[in-house]
Amino acid sequence: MKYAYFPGCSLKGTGRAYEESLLPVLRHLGVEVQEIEDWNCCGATAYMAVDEGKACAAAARNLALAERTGLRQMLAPCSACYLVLNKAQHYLNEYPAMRRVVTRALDSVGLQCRGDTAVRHPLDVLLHDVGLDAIKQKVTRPLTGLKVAPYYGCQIVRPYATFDDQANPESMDKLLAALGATVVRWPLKTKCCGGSLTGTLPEAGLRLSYILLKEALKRGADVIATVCPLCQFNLDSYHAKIAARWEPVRIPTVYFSQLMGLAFGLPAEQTVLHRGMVPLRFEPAPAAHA
Amino acid sequence: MKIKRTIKYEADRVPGFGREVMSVPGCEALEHCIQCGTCSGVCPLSIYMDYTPRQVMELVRSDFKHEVLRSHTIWLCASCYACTTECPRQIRITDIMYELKQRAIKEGVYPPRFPIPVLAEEFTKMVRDHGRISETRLVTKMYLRTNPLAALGMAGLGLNLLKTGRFSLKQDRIEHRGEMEKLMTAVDRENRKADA
Amino acid sequence: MPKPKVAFYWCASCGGCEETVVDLAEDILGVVEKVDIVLWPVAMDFKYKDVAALADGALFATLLNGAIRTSEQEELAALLRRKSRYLIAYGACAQLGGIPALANQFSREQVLRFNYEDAPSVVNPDHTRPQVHFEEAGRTPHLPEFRHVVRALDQVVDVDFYIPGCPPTPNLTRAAFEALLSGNLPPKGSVLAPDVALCEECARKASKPTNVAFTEFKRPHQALWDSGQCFLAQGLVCMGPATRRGCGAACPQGNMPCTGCFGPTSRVRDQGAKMLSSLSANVAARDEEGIRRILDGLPDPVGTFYRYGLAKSLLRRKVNLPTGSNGH
Amino acid sequence: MKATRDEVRIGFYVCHCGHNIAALVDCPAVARYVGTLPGVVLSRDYKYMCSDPGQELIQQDIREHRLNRVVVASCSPLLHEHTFRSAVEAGGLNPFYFHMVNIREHDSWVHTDRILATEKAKALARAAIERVAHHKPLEIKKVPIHPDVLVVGGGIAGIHAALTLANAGKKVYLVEREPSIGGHMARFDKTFPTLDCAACILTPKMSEVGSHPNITLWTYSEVVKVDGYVGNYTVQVKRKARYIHEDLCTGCQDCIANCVYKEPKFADEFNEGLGKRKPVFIPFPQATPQVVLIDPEVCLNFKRNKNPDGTPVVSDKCKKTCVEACGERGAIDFTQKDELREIRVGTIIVCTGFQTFDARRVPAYGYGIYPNVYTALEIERLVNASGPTGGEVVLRGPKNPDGTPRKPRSIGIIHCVGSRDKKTNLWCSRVCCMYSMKLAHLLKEHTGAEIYNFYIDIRTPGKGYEEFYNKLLEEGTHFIRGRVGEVTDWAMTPEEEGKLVIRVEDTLAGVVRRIPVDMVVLATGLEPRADAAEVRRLFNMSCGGDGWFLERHPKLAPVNTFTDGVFLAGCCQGPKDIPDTVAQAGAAAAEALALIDRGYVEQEPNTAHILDNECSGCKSCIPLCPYTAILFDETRQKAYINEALCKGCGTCVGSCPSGSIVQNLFEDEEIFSEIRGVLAYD
Amino acid sequence: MTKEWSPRIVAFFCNWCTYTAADLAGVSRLKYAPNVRIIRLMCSGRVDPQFILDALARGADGVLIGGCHPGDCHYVEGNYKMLRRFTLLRRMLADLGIEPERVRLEWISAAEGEKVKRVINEMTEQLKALGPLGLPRKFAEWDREVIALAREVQDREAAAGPCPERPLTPEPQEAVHA
Repeated sequence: MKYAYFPGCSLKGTGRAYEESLLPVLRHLGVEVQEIEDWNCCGATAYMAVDEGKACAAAARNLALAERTGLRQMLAPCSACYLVLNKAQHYLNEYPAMRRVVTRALDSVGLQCRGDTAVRHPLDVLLHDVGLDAIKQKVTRPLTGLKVAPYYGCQIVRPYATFDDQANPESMDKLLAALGATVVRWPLKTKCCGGSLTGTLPEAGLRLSYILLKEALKRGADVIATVCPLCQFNLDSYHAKIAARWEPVRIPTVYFSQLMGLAFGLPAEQTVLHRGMVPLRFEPAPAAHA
Repeated sequence: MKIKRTIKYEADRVPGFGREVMSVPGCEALEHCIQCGTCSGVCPLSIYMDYTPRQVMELVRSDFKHEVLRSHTIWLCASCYACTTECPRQIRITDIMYELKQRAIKEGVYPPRFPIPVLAEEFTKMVRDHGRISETRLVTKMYLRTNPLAALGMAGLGLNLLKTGRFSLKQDRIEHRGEMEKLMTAVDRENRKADA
Repeated sequence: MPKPKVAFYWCASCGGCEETVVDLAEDILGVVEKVDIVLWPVAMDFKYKDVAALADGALFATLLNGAIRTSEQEELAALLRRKSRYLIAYGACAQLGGIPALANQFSREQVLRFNYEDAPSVVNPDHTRPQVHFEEAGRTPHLPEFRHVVRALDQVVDVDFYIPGCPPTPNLTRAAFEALLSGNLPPKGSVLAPDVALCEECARKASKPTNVAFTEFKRPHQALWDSGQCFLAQGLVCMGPATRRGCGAACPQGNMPCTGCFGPTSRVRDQGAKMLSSLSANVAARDEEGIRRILDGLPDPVGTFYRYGLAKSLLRRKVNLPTGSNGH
Repeated sequence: MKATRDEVRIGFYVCHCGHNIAALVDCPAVARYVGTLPGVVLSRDYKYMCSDPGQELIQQDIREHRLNRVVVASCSPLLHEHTFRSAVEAGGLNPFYFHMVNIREHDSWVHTDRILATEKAKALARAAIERVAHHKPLEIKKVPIHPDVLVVGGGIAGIHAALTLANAGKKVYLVEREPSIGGHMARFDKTFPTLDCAACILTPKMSEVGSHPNITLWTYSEVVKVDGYVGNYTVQVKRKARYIHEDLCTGCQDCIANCVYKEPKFADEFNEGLGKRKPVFIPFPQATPQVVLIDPEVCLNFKRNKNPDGTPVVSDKCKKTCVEACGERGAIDFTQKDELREIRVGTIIVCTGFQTFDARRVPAYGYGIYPNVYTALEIERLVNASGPTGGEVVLRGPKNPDGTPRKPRSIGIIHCVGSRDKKTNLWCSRVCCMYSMKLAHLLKEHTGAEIYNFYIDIRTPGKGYEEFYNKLLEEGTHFIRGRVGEVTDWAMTPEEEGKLVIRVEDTLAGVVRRIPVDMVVLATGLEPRADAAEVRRLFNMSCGGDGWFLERHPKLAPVNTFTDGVFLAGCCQGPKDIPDTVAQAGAAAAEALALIDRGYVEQEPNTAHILDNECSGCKSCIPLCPYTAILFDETRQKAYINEALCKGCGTCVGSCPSGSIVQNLFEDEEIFSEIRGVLAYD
Repeated sequence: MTKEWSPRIVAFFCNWCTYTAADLAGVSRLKYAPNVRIIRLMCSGRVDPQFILDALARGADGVLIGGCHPGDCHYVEGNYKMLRRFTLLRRMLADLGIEPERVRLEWISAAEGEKVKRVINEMTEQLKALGPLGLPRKFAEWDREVIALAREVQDREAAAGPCPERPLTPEPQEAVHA
């Protein structure tokens, strides 16, 4: 199993814990990744707001570079990247006019984009390519007793994702269960965390984060597991402000990959739990049989 | 008591605006809107909007360009796509919001020092010049341009980021400097050709 | 009283039709004593001017065989038309275009290039081609022009009757003469053969089941054929059902399927289309893939269904061939 | 051909159809053009050709101008060909000396450019002129009609149709899949807008069916095969084993009382699983026929693993107290097997009904996740006096601390669940607005709760419906215009704690609201049954793109199908309420009666025949006939067609290699000249 | 041709599905290209390949055949028979220089008015792209060489002596001048 790997800006910045924990886990499962050479920002949600064509072109450049690797599959861990790259793919294939513009533009920098690379999310790959059984076999320190609220956020299931149900996704639930954790059922797993609004319009943005944290606590979760750097940032970073505005709802938010690392018994520098502002304090015991 | 006239005259409309928007990739289905309000019902931010998403849809369809482009609604959209997936007429509302944001920015009609478009602009600039985003740097920039005081309020957060090793003002960039800019100018050129 | 004058002439043909006249054997004498043959290039020495000299309509009948491919053939066809009371298209080529008309799948250029340059047996280093005019010793002889299209006789001049076959059988020919001389003739334009398909007189008919559904098509060289059973029942294309009878099912008797030389019945406008329709409708498969697979057993539909009839088919020839200016 | 040309005298008429045609086709120009064509002696344009004056015009012209051919360019022949043929006949001509040109459905209605549309009309007209010259006089064929009728489906539609026919003295087979007739209506509590009790009006009709001498009622049965054509269909019906001899069962239900299961234990279908039943049971008190059945899935006397063919295996493990109870009546028979019955009928009425939309397909509304989210049909049973709770409205969810079941104090009714939605079903299910209001009324009556209706549009197009809406408004039921975004269970405010929260935009007020309620009712829409496609094939009907059975014409033949002798009634044709369903069932019955009482059907004489002298006997055509109408005469070594069996598809004609088969009305010459005609313009 | 060229399509629709679908398209007021001329047959199985060739020979740029979906044929399986003919005919036409796009077979049920519209518009566009087939004009072109000579001979003979009672040129071929 080998994939072209598109980290995206966040995984190199505030979301570095995601990459730092995901890559070892993949390696541990025998999944190879090859970072796309000289990838650029996918454009995220902001670019779409300025110019569709350019946003598409920016994304398409990455698709083109990915095609160069000769790998038909591309791994995009960040939800925004995952969505944008998929969206660009769709636009190129649905709208000839758009395709014309982008193709010509890419041409001007000596790139071609067929638009046939499958853009995939780690969850998708872990469940459907690696498989839960393979994952279970690697679990040496089951997360027994850890109550986890799986939080998918918006953009990996909406609107393009095909690997899971849009209204009630379950891939992460299954994954966490496989790690031995107790999965907390809650109706907000795909609700919005506030996205970039937490920064631009805190009052509106933070409220959404607050609701998520509050409900997670209320339903007895010890930790929220997320798949998106922005979600992690929002749920992890604003506790002071939230406490000031509403009530303290302190609960750690980590990447699902960190929990996997934990369950696989990977060393601390590969689970990088210290990167969280609200630290997760949980020491899984070695499995009985192990 | 201060009273305000809310009546709309035909002169307030910009005939053809609606059609124009509906002709943009992704926005076609708007013509099928039945004003059921599902979009507003599922929108996590509708509670802050001056016009609900549903109202924006109708305003677009009936050519009330100025009202739409000046509304806060389009800036409040956090692109969570809930409306798009729930709409019973499969209208891609989020994409329509994008389209409206674009038009608002092109025409420069948004509240001054309003952070969201500023962020968008800074963002695109950074992508054009460097090909990559350095978030903390970007956000800092935004605050300085919109509301320096709020930046102070963020100091604590900055510190925490520093502690957890996630804060850096260094600008990350792609090797092929200028390639992004070339790409973007090419897009402009092609679009102009297409329009001509 | 003078005997009626008769002419035989040949255009683009193999000569087989001439043979059948000879095949009349002793009957030829019967004919000869009833008529006066004034033109028969293959057997006697008459000249163009002899015919030209005749008064219009002076000939009682002309039996013209062969397709029309050159300007000379057209000119003679026209001349004989004027001189004869009855102009009769004799044989498949004159009636339908015949084997020569298969050339209607190729452009004139393709035909000339192959025959004067590419054909394995040709040695022609300086690519000489026949010319319409050429200077020699101050004289400019004219050669017939090679036409773009092969035509049946009635596509060039008006025809009174048709005697079908490749070649026509002696008894058809004999019958035709009797009819002509006795004067009890069918309406103008008739084919002088029964207006029913071949199967009626084919000995193998009884052996054909009523539920033939084709699961594959074979070609004559691919098997040994039961000498009694209907070819179609054996999966071999036989044009009999779409072909006029009158030959006494000669080919099936020789254990070869009918190839259609007598042409269609008067009720059919396009022999090939009809045979195609009947054959394919009876293919066994119901799914597109299966249907295609079975029908691929007919690699050359044009050659199979229009062996003799291409010139007179509804499309007449391959439609996208160039027809540039004349003069080679 | 020249010869026929001289003797034919064609009259041509182009119809304006008011503006329907004239708006886009220059009718006078078409008439002028056709007037110039060979054989046309008279060419007119006229406002409404199908009107009486229009038809008289034709008859008059036939007489005065000695016309021997008539062509009318107007609407689709499927609509008015018959009309004009009769007119031509009344004018003293053979009706088949007529041809019709479709310049409305195929021209004026589908184009936008007047010049091109007119040109097209000319071309089509010319084709008809060229064609009609070759027409021959033909005789209409009459086929006798078998007087018996098959009614498929025992809902209110099937019941009404069957009774109408039976009372008219016709013999009717009523086949119902379920163990009892009654369909959906039997499950309703009251019916809108009059609020009379469904059972009270339905039960009498059901028992009348059960006892009617002219009705053979086969419940727990399915049609498995249909052969033949209008007038004489042969139908195979599978009678599923109910392990009870219907004729011996008296309906005393002693067996149920004495079943080894003392308490009902298994989900009861009739009550939407809200109640329980035993392995031997009768679906509901008024069930017709009053005959019990045994469910081999759960009955102890059957093994759980089945035979390879899926039939259950008797285990004889059970004490069989039911058999004892039945005693000498001996109605119970564990060895009973499915049996096939074959019947002959002349006409068929299909009333197979609908299924309700599966609310799970809209996860945002939480059905199947939150126990207190109900479907409308569940509520019908819940409020019903003979329902699982005896008509008491109590919540499925957690009980009160004291163990008593909770009662709802606030209820939200969500309209259009699985209707008007591209992601599920695009159509409006027509009845939901009304039944939602009915349930709102009944729930208020039963519980006194606050009731909110969430609607997109209120649709009350029926007698007394709008008045009913007013009544509800007076009762103080809240109507909120807005399609609900989501139903969740997380609270933002104290009063939301422990409740279901409905998030919706009140589109009339233009504000987003969160409304906490105890109970949510989903007004699920109607959709075609899952097996509609198979049923459709069975009866050779068509389905619309949405899956409902297709009527022959939306306005003029609403209960006919494209197969003669097969009629539609009720919701299998599309969502409708009880009044419309009953009306339609009556209409279908009347259509069937009309056929039966005439005694015969006329059949298009478009059959094929083989030219005897010309046939070479090649036998190519014989395997092509799906009706084995082509036979081979061994003595004469020629093929011939049995015209009684020929349906006139013309496949053999298109395939005859020597052109020796002729199809009436579609002779080669006629079609060739039609082709020549449509292409002869420039 | 006087006006600018636009393709001509002759359509053979089966009475039960496709013709009815075309009626439905009308009743629903769908708009499609006016280039099609629909000829009604009872079943697609009645479509004789001769009809298709004849239509092309008389100036059709394309021929469209419409029948019921497989399994839905009102006459059980007439549509399969047509599918078989069509499969071979299309190949043969290719050999005779006629592009496959010019002859099209579509399954359109009575409910698919939309599809009638789509198919006709699609085909019209494809044929526009292909350009005219124009067989009648081609035939005339081919015959020019003959007619020219015939005239020449005629004149020559006229000069020479009494004109024969019979025409020298071939009797007009319907297909050429239709």
